[in-house]
Amino acid sequence: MASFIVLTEEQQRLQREAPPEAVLRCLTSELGCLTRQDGSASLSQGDTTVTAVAYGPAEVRMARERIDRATVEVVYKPKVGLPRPVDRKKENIIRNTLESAIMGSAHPRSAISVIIQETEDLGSNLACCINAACLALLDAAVGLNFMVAAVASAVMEDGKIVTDPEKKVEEKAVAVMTFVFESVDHKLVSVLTYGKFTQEQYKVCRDLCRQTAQSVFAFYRESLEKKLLKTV
Amino acid sequence: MPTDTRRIQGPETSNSPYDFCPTATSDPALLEKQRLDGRDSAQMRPLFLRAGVISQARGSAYIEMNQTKAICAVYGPREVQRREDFSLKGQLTCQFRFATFASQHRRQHQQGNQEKDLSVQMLEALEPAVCLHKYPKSQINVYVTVLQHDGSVLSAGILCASLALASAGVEMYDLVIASSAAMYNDLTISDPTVQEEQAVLSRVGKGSSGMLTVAFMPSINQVSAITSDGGIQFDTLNKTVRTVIDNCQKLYPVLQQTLVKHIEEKKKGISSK
Amino acid sequence: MAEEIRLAQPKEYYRAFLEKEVRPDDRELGEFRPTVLNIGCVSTAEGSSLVKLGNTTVMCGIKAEVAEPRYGRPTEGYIVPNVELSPLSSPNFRPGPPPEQAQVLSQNMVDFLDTSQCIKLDSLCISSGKLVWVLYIDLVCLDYDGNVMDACTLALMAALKNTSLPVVTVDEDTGDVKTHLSTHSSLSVDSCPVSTTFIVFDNTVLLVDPTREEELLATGAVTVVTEGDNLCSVYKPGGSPLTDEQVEMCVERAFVRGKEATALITDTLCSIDR
Amino acid sequence: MADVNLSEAEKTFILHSVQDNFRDDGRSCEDFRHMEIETGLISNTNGSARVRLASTDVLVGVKVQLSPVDPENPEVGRMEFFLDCSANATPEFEGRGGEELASEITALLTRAYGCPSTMDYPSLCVLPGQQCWLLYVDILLLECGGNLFDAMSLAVKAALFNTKVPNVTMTKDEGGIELDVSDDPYDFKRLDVTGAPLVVTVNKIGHFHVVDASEKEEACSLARIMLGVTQTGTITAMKKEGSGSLDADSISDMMESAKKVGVLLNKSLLKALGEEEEQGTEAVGFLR
Amino acid sequence: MSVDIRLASSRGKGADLYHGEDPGNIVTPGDVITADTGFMRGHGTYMEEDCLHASVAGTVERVNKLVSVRPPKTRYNGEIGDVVIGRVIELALRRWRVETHSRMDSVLMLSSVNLPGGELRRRSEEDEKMMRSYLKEGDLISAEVQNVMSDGCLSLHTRSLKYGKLGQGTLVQVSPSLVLRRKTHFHNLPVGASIILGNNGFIWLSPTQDEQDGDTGGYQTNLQPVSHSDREVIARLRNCVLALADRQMLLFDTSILHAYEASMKHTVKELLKPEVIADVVDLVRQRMELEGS
Repeated sequence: MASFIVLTEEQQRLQREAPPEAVLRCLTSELGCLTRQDGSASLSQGDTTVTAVAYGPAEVRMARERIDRATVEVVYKPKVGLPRPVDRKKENIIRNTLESAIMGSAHPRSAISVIIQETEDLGSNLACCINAACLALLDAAVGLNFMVAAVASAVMEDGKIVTDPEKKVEEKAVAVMTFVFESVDHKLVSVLTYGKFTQEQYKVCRDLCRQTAQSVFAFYRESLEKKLLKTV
Repeated sequence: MPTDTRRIQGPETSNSPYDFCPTATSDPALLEKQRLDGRDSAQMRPLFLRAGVISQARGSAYIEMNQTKAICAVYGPREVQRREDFSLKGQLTCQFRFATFASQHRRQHQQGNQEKDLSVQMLEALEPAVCLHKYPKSQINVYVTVLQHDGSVLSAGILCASLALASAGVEMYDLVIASSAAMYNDLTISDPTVQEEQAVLSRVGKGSSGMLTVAFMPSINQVSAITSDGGIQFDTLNKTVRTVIDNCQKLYPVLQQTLVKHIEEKKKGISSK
Repeated sequence: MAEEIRLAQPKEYYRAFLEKEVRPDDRELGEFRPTVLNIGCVSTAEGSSLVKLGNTTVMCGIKAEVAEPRYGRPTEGYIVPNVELSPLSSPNFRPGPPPEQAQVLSQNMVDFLDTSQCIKLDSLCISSGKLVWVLYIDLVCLDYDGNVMDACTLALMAALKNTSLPVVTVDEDTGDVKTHLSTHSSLSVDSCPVSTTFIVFDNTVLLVDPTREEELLATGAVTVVTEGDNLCSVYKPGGSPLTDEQVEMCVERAFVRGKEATALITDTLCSIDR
Repeated sequence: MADVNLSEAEKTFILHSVQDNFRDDGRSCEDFRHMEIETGLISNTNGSARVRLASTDVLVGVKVQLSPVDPENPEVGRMEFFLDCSANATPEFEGRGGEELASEITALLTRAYGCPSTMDYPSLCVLPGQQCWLLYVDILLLECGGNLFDAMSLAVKAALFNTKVPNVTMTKDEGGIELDVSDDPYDFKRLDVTGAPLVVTVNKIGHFHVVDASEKEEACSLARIMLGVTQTGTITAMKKEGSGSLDADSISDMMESAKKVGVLLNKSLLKALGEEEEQGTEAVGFLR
Repeated sequence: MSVDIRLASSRGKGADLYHGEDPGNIVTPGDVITADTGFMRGHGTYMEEDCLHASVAGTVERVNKLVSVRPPKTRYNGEIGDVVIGRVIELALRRWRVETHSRMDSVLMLSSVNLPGGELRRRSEEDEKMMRSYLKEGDLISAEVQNVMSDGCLSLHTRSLKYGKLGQGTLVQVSPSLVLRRKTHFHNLPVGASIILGNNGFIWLSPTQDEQDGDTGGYQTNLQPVSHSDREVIARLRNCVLALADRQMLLFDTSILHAYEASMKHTVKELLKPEVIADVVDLVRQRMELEGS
């Protein structure tokens, strides 16, 4: 178990009032939380919690086999009920994001599957899912081109920008944007926005999220170190 | 019915606004005086046909009979998907669909019983024309979607599919021509609209009334499908079969010309490249 | 010979063209295919349109029904958009439940309508707490030659602007519903969002309005939705990582396309009215 | 239909036998095999019948239920067909094997009974615009030995003949109208089935056609037409089936045959049912 | 044109009662047949605690020391030397798969058939490719059981001129236990038709052939129309066989001929009716008892 950047509520309040700042809610993770899987990770961002498991590279179904690279399969399971189109879209984004991160050509004719179970959505759910999936892949030691870090940000009515918003903030925001960056050149891998905004706001959010992504990468590192220390 | 989790869902129940206004009950007796669109009883609607409308399909066609509009695509011959479908003779499949917005009342996304029935009837009409023994182990898929339903959809679907099959270069004994007629007592009206169909099939109707559709292969003088609905006097039905076959004969050149035009265009396209 | 290379080594074939900043179909990298718009083509629907983007064809039909409003939202109507990738449109689609791609597209339509707020749900109210309109928007893809997303959004907007609803009244006392077919009212469409889709080729080159062939070779895609001078969405589901400059270039191109498409819809509607 | 694969010579033998108007069991082309019929053998239905035509065995149960009217036809009752092609009939129906056939048969029966003159549908409407009787006609195929469509339509008509619809009393109170279904087993009305159609299948074999084909004959026929025929000779549904096509002239002959046989079939069925009603004999049931 | 609809209740109740010969010793599964250890265990029986039990319901049969139980209706249990009739259902590598109503599909090897052009010929690759032209799916053959393999699959052969592909005629299928084992199963009946009583319950009725048809090896079938009189005989025989089978009468040439003679006062199609069947079968039974066979 690793837990970092613990902020008191008071500190959080102060941060929210301050000019836009690259902050995250408290991040907690547990790598290898499940033992039978090749890789697993449970990640909390504030109260948003997601569990991700990764399998692979493993046998692939004939119909989905690709001769030049690995087949990346992602299943996103919502907290209740069957997956609906809105969940399919999420699943699609996560899969495409992971596909570009995974070194697919290293494992032709095999499957790498990631199953993501939403346990609690209290804001920035998509970002949390992608981060958890990346951790699970790291835990499974699947070859990656780069790591990915997702950060959400919200544009409030008064123009203020909040990173890693909670559900309540998201609901009040005029626009919510989720960015995914890679760890090598910090280029943009994915982006999903919701709501109307200006070009300028887009740029501010993007830069802020990119900055915040650095702490996510740092967190990945620490989580792994913790795990390695434990196993050694 | 379980909710469809693969589509965007609306409210659990909703009603058509047309349920809340007096519907003009279509009395078939009115047909005896004058048809709603002013046609003669034996007059068919103008036929607009075009082949090769879908770039991805092996063959395709679009048909318009005034307000009845349908589009058809043909894929294959291609490998059969399921192994148990394997057969030495080729296999023809037909799927007949209405667009959800094709009628005054909205249709569901899932294929309904009427659509299934029409799919089967279309298959019956086309199968005798296609030289399936030339396509062993393979499958030819015909998909028809009615974009707007204003009567005689089965004939429209068959005409469109027949043209699409021909434009796909599928070997056939003959083109299949289909035509419909509505009957009321001694009156036979060719190529009915949806209102006329409803009038002769309505449950309030008394006397002999109904619908007939015949699919016909003019060159070899064979009927490939025949289907009727409603309660019809035997002699009327017998007589109408003749009339409809004659109507099919009239439509034959239209299909032939469309096909010739399509092939000419294709040839031009190739030579210009 | 060229055709054989195109089939056998499509990537190399494309590279040869793109080096000269032109595409095999004679388009420039940032050029859309000819867009044809036909509005009001299905008279059984309350609103309809047909869009052709090169070969890609999408038909949109809107059927309006009435229903009780959602609990706690007495004045809000429903909008239910669905995209159908018909087996007609491509050899890759088979009859049956919608594939993932169609589901994602449907959800994209929901998000498109939601964020742009082009139809206020309140404007679909017939009688508060009793009856509201439900707009079932069905987008049927009839020919799949790439970039169905942009064809769908364009068809959707055109059909919405074409939609006219019969007047429905609710008797305050008896609660009886009555439809008046003689009078119609059109839908109030507040804005006109437009989407523009790009694909990434070889991790570097950006192509607007991809064909199916280009989509198959793509290493990523970006969709930008603009509405006037605002952005409604920047959507990049994974794929090759892009620099900020590349994404900004897409946004700039999208603003231009936004103006063109809006003008196309307005012109087409005018020509119908005349 | 169970797929019988015949050799070329067997087919030729059957083809010539039809041409000779002397079929392989001695019947002529327009002869039906003898059949046995029994009604009212399932006590928990409102009407039931079993028909055994050679080795084709069909059981039909009719259940009536009050239900909302069809908004498109608010003043008439409704009828729904459901067919179970059980794997008992032939192993080919196992799993989903029989579904296609089932939907084909139900579609034809629905069409044949869709015509307003076949049944007194208005009398099945209890409260116009609101409640009507919905007749659920459940067909169970027990064994197939050819000519399923005809056998089923016979069983359906017999079951409808046997159907007893309970009487309903209406009481008006301020909240609306209350419907009370009588639970007295002797307080019922019968359905009028004089207009109900029977399906007659005419199989084209070579240049000739036969009615009531055996499975072997069905295997020799590439095309057949099915007609819903009432006692007066009105045609309530017609369809062609099979992968072959038909000569334009022969259709007329086939229709003529179907009509002739259909009228006779209707008469014989009603006669037999009338006799059974009069005799009031005890049930034979399923053991024979 | 005739239609005959009758009521189930009109069928006489007593008519169904069995009044033939004594069925013998009937046992049901689990019944002890004998506690005597001197017997041998045959089909349909099992040994437990030194007792011989029945494993199927049927009649007990004893041949010397061998005790077996014969069920009234069963799939065909093949034995070497049996004459069977089968239908080709599939072509496989150097063999045809044949349906004989046995537990498993039977096999006819390419090497077990006579090929056109002489008996002693090597099977060439050419023959393998021509297999469908000899026998194809749906074709009927008469054959002899050459071997019963360990899994119960029957291997057939047609290496005699009397076996081979069947031409025009009618196949009737009855329970295999109704076919009496005789020295010969091929009969040219004096009434003007041929009958093959397959041990597997498949019975083939055909017009009597005027000897062998040249050197086609029996793979060419005569598709000329059969005369009306022959057709009538075959149809009558078919209905007689079915009538006898319906009443669980053993089938062999004599019983069939008796039935044929007894049926002459009815038209062919009347033989489909239950009361006529009962009448004919009764006559046959009486005559058989009289003759003491």
